[in-house]
Amino acid sequence: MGNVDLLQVQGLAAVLFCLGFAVVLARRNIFLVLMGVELMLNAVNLSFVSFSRQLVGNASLTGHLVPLFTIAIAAAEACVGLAMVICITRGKDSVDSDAFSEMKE
Amino acid sequence: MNLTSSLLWLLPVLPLIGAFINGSLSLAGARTLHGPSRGFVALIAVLAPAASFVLTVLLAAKLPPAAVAVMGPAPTGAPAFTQVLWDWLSFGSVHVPFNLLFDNLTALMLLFVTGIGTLIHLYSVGYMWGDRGFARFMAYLNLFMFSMIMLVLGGSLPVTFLGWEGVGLCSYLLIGFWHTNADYNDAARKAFVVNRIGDLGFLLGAFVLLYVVGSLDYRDISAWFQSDANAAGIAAKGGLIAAAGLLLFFGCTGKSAQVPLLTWLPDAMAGPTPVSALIHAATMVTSGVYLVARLADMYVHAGALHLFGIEFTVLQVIMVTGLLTAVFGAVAGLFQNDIKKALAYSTVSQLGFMFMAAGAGAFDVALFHVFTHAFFKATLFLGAGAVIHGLHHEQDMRRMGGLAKAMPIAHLAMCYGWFAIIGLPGGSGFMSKDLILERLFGLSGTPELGLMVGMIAVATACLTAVYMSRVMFLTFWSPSRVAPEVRHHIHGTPITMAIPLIILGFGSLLAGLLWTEHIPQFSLVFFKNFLEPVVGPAQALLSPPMAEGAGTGAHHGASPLTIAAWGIGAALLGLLIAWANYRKGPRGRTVAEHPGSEPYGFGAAWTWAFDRVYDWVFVKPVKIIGLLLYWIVELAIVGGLTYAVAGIANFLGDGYASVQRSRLRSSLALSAVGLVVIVVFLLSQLG
Amino acid sequence: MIAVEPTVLLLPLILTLVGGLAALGAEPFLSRAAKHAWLPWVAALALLAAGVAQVLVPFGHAHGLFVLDSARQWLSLAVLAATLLSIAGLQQTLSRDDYPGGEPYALTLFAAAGVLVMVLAADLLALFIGLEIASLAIYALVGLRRDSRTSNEGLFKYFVMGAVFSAVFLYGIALTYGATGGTRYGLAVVAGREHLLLVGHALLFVGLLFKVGAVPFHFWSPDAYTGAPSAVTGFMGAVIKVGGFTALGALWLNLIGSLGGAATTLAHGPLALDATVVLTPAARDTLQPFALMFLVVGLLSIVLGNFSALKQTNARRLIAFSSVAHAGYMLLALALPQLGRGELDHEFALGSLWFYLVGYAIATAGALAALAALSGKEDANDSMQGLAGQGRAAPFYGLVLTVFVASFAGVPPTVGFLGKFLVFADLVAKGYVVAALFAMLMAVVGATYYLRLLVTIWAGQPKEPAHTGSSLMGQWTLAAAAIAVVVLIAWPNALINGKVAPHAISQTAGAALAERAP
Amino acid sequence: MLHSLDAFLGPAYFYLFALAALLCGGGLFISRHPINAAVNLIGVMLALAGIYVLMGSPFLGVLQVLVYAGAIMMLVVFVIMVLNQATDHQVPRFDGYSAIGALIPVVLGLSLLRTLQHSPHTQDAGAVRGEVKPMAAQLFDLSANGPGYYLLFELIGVLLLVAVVAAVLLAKRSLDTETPENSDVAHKEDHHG
Amino acid sequence: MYYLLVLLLAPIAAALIASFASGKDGDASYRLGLLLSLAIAGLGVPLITCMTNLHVEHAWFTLWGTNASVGLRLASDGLSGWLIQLVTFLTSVAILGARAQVGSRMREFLACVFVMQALMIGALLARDLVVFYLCYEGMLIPMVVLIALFGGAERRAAAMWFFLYTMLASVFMLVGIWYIAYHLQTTDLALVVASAGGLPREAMLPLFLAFAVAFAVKVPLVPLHGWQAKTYAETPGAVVALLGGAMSKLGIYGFLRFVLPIFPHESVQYADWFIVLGLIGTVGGALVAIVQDDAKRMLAYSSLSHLGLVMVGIFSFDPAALNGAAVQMVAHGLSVAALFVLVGVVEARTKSAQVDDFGALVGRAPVMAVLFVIAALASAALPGTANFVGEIQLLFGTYRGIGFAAALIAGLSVIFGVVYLLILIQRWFYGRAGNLTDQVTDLRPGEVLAVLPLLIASFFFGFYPKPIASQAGVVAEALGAAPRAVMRATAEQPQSQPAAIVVTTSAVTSHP
Repeated sequence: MGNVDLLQVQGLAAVLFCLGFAVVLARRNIFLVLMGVELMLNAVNLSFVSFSRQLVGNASLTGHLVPLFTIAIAAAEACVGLAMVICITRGKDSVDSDAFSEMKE
Repeated sequence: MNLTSSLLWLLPVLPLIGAFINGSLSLAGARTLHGPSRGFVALIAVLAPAASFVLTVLLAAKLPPAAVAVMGPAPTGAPAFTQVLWDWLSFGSVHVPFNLLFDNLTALMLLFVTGIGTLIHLYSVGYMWGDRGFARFMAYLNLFMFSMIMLVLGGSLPVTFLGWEGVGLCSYLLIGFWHTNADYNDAARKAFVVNRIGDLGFLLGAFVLLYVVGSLDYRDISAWFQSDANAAGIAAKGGLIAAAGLLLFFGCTGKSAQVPLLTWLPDAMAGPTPVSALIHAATMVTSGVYLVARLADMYVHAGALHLFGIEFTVLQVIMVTGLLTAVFGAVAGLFQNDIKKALAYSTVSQLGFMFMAAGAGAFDVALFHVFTHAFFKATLFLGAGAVIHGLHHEQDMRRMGGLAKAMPIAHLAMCYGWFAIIGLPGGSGFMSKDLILERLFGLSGTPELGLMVGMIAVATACLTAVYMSRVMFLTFWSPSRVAPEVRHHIHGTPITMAIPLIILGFGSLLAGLLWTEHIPQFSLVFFKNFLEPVVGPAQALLSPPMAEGAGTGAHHGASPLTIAAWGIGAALLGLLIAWANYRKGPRGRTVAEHPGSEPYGFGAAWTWAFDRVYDWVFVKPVKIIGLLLYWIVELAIVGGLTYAVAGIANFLGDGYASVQRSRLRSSLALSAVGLVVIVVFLLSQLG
Repeated sequence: MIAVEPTVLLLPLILTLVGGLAALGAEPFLSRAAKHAWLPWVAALALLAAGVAQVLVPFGHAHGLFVLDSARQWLSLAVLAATLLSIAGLQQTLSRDDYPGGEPYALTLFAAAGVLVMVLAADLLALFIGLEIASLAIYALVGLRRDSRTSNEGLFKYFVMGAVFSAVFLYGIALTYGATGGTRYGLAVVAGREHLLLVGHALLFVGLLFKVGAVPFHFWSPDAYTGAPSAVTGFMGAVIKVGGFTALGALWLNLIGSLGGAATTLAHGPLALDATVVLTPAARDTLQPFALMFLVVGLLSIVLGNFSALKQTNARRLIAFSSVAHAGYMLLALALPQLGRGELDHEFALGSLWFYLVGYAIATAGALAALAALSGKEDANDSMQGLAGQGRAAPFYGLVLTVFVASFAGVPPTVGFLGKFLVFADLVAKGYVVAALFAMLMAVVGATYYLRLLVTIWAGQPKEPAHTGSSLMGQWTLAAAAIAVVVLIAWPNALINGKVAPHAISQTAGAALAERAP
Repeated sequence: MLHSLDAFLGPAYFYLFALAALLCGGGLFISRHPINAAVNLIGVMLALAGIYVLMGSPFLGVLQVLVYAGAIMMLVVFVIMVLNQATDHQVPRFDGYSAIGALIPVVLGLSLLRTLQHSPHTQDAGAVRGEVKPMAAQLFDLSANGPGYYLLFELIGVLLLVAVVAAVLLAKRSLDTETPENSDVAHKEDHHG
Repeated sequence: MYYLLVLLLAPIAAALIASFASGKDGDASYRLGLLLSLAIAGLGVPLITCMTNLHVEHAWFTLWGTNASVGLRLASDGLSGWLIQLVTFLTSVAILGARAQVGSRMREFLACVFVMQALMIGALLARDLVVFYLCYEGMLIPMVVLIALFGGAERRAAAMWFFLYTMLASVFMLVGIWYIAYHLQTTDLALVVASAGGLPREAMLPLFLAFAVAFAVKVPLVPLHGWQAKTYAETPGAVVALLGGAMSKLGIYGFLRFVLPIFPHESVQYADWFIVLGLIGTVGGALVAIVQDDAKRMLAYSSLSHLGLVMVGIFSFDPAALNGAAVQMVAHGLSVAALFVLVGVVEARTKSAQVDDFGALVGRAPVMAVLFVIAALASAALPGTANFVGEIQLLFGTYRGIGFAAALIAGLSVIFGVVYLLILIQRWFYGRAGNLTDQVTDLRPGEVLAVLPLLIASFFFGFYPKPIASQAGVVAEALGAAPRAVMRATAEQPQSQPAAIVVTTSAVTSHP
């Protein structure tokens, strides 16, 4: 929309990206870590959409198309991620990421 | 050149074939019960040098008469047969063919080398008959004959060196022939190593000579030195030539057991007695004299040397070295109880005489003494060998005595040898020693030195008479001290040992007749003339030619007859002293007090001191340096460095590897920091 | 460069996928033994067919989205070869372990397909999809031993970190898209958005540096390498490196090209990987920070990788750290020539990287397949102690492992040597003599631990005979690979001397792209 | 419909959604239980869906709600419920690492913002709205000169297949094919496990 | 001309055949390997008889950033030809000698040995820096495997040391090659030699050192010999025969072929260093050998000593010495191989090569004793052996080219060289039986066959060295032409004037 400041949209995307990153880095619960990643992906989608507003023609459309793919990829990643969680919690009854730190240097 | 020349190669090859056959037989028979057939081995072993001897005689007879070449130093050199077998060494501009040279000097050497060699082979057949390593021994002896013939026949220094080292090797093998005895092995090793020390001098001397002359061929060398065209070059390079001479002489001191490299020879008596006779008395040890004579032209042209302000020539060095050795050997010989060691020191002493002569510029006389010495010393050794053999390998003279009756042949032969060596008229030793004294007293250039050396030489001759007579008294002419259990089993002398003994015994009496210039009625200078083509020019240069014949030799107050009288007097005096001291047996401590055959007394201490000094100055330091190098440099520095590097790497490995985190969040945070750093860095660069 | 029908251009990819589908489809109908007996052959057949196709497919591009050129052909072949080796290794491993499922074969092929996409891609989105296909498949493969703690931990770390850096990479795509208006490689930047382009590329590069395991994004590799079955480790180490470095190199080449050739890149379409691009002074100034970053990251990787590997007692962990070092060597190839280095200081090409990559891929897959054969059931014997003397027990595997490890160590006459040789020679020619010397010394440090591995397998006394579980396919592929690792040194030209004139790309495709450009 | 909102309402809605997204994002960051986090994440997604619509991409907005918030997050919540861990409550939300961990993205974010500031962000009049028809046309343009996105679309299919297989491989209790000769083994393994 | 290529590839083929065609039966592999090695040896003979000057070139690749086209440039001349004879000959010897030690692992042994042979041949034929490096460095891995597989108790450390030393040293050479390629735009040896003047002055010294160090380690030259004793001691005798007999010659070959022609100025300028180091090695090596209690270690230091002398000779640049170096390379290869094979036999029988463990072996193993003594004498450069020919030329060249003192010091090794060998002979073969004497049996026919030809060859060339001297030696002389020219050009007073003699000489008047 004409009046929305695209810089602010981009800023929002960047902040959300970093927020997601922060979740990944700060939290120990594996589910939260995975959700942090999802948040990052979402933020990027926003960035795409925002950029598409600044471009013309097919180039502009690309910005709308890429998130389509991204959502599918995110779905696939979430799927595998959850399977991973199921798999590893089977061996070790914990969803604490620090619990998986047996391999030393 | 012609058929005669083309046969030269056979001379060394015949014994080599013998060595090869006997060596193979020895190896093949090593596993069998009795070893290879001794008769066959003996046949091969004796025939090989005998054939060489016959060939030598034939060739020598065919040599152009010496008189033809006496016309002066012809550029073509002395008459000779030569044979170039093939190109041996060739590098850069240097070409050393593998060539053989058969001239008068060679002929002389070969005649007694192969002649006496054959006899000693024959003797060995008897001496070693019962030994398990009979074939091996014969193979070694034949190999020695090959090497010795190569030494003498070689036409250039490298070819001679081939024989030079070869005889050293054979000497090593034969000294250590009874290899289960550690002392014998040590003695053998010592002989080889000391010889090698000398050989280094030989090599370096050859290099210097090659650098100066551009060739190592004897005839080229002689021609180069004799050529007037090179006079300026010779003068300019006198120092280098002298250096070459010294170095080569150093090589000779090793081979001929002169001061300072003489300590190996007494120890070398560990070998079987025929070996001592052949190698360590008659042939190998005299090769130093041969080499000096061979290079006479070089020695007379060598420049003067300066050391501590004294100017001297190489020949003087040789003379003084010979003198020292002669005195040392004679003194040491006085105190030996081991019959072979006594003879060994005698050899050392006699070799000193030879070098004295050579140093005086009388190369022909030196060679004459070599020749006569070969006979009488071989006789003595073989006689001693017969005694030892008869006494079941008893070598201690304190356990001998009164053997004259038990071993008449040995006694007789040794008497001949004794007669010759102490220099009583009629023996060959008298002739050659007399000539040496005459040349010393008649030394031109530095007569004072000659007089001094000559006087000491006379004294030494007296000592010679003392210790040799002592040997005879203790062995044959004093009351028997033979151990009772041995006394009843004294062997006679087998025929194969007796024949050589007798022949050599007569030889030691008669060999002197080849050069009897001072016996008025019997003036025979065959020997001198025979060598004239080879060493003549050099000697002529050194001392102005004198009129031949009696009465002219002495310009320093000593006529030949006086000198002869001096010599005879010294011999008689020595005999008297020995008679006075030893006719009843040994003096000093008895066997019971001092068992074994270790040398003791003053002379023994002397050689002991030599060994100790060498041990402390050379042998021990070498080992210590080796160990130090090994421990400090090899293990500590090189090894330590390597370990240090490995340690640092491991340390770093530990340090860096610990960057690896085990927690996900830590790893991820570190990666994130990396990301941030990259982005921030990029932005900072973008401004 | 001509336009090629996508179905033709992507034929190898399609064949690989078909193979994967066939394996997947057949899997439920086979008994456990039959799975491991037959599925690998299905996969191998597909891979061989794909390999043949890869040789036959004409060079060109499809929609400017996928490109095939000489370098990409070699790299694809390397991927296929590495996959074949890994399939063979997997067969040995899984049948030895009596693994209950046959899915790993299909997943391996899918992952290979993903990497092929990465290799062929000339578009960021395609690259990302390929990367995700490969990653997801490999996550599963890493976690293959579901009951193993180490396997779980490796999987967990690899997955989470991979997901995070995928997101970072994706953000890079977004920024690049914002800067250029498209997702194709090497598009001209819209005026005023250079910062976006560069930061976007920084994120892209970081994402790829993570994939190739360069310091400081390497933390996953030791754990994932150790957690995965050896055969998978080999596969992962080989193909992910190929995919990641191909993408990295392609992006870098295109970035230089686009900045240097200004708008022409867009007009002329995708660059061939073996192209030599012009490095203009302006581009040099702009890109210097990146070049520096590659150098620093490269050298850091070399140092950390090598020194960390030095003290490892587990063979796979050792190889993991060494792979970090290898990533470092390869990164050095990305350095820009210094000014004043003769007439060539304005040219840039990546032939040495491609060669290194091809050799490294085959050696890695081969080495770990051989290691898998030597390290016994469940790969339990992969410590230095366990491997001691196994070369004596199984000389064939010892021998081929020796060849591969020699290649790692950069000892001639192996591709590993020539790869290092070419990379470092480039470095010298570019003016970084000291860096080259340093890297060489580090390579010697690296050789130390490789040597330790070799000495261990040959010098030790085997405690128990190796449980090699050797298979026909394993032996033949390994033998072929070992020979290839040596023989390939004869033909570096195909990769390093493709002196393609700058931007020698099909005009038609370029024009087509240009049409759609704003 | 929404695209007809006038110029004033656009920014207002944007700020509303942005605020919601940030709040939910913060909630995600601090939430104790994964379920809370999931709810927060769904909030973010819904807010973003609104912004997509504002940005002229209604199709994406719809997808965001349907697929993301609807399908994916449901799956997440489901798994969380299945694996609801008692031990999880003993794990502190934040610790020393968290502070460092949170700091890094801050620096990154500042850098990104600075980068973004450096480039113009003007809306282009020629920008195409992300409606279904042009997107579909672009996506399924099979012409040789087309962008070829359909190829990627096919690849997404592969990706999803891979994801399914991977998920099965990782998560399935027993991998054995239920054939008669294998069932014994499978049972044994189950007992063993 | 494909002959050179065939020669290069034949051992590779042999390696493949040996490793695939032969089964686990050690004896069958042994016979096959022997046959193959003899065939290869026969194949190489034309290099010194009828095809002495060959050249072949195949394009390979162009170095990026340069016009330097790296090519498979192979050529043979007398030096290469003779050293290749040595390599092929010693390979057969190693196979013959290794039978007892290798046993059922013959297949692995053959594979490694043939690969090594191929690379050694390649290094000797290469006339391109890169190709040379490839082959030179490539020998490491098969060697390491051989050491690791068949070595003694400390084989790990030995393999590591060997590898690290050689690898670390040649790294610098590789960087040097790049630098040269970049600056001269070629890696063709002939072109590099011709245009070496075009290299930046300041780079010459590092480049020279890079090459020199790489070769010095392999020779080895003090103080880069740390690997040698350990490696030799831990490696089976038959392998050392190849390592010490043939491979170490490649270091010297490198000096002759690369260092002297490419860096004549530096070679002359820093010749003193190499001479001093060589002399230290010559004398120190011999001294250290005397105190060793392990026969292989002793022989290792002996090698250090002999090859140190060769280095001294090379850096005298004297034609005689260079010629001697060529001869000595072959001669030393023969003698040291014979010794190591024999020691290896003892080791195979008893698992020990300690000096003190044996005694009176002459009784138990007379054939071994005879061969050992002859080999030792050859090693001690007794006249009549090829070693003598080499050493006499080296010493003379040292004297003429450097000075008397150098020749004297170098000559000391002639003395020490005989000491340790005699000690070894005495301890092993003479005296009283040692505690392991009982376990020694005499040589088997195959082992005799391994040693006897070496000794026969040594004596043949001792009496008739002309083939080597006139082919290899002449090439070596020519390779030293460049430094000699530099010496002539730079020094006003000729360096070849022998320096001070022990006794100062006066202005010299010969005796009147």
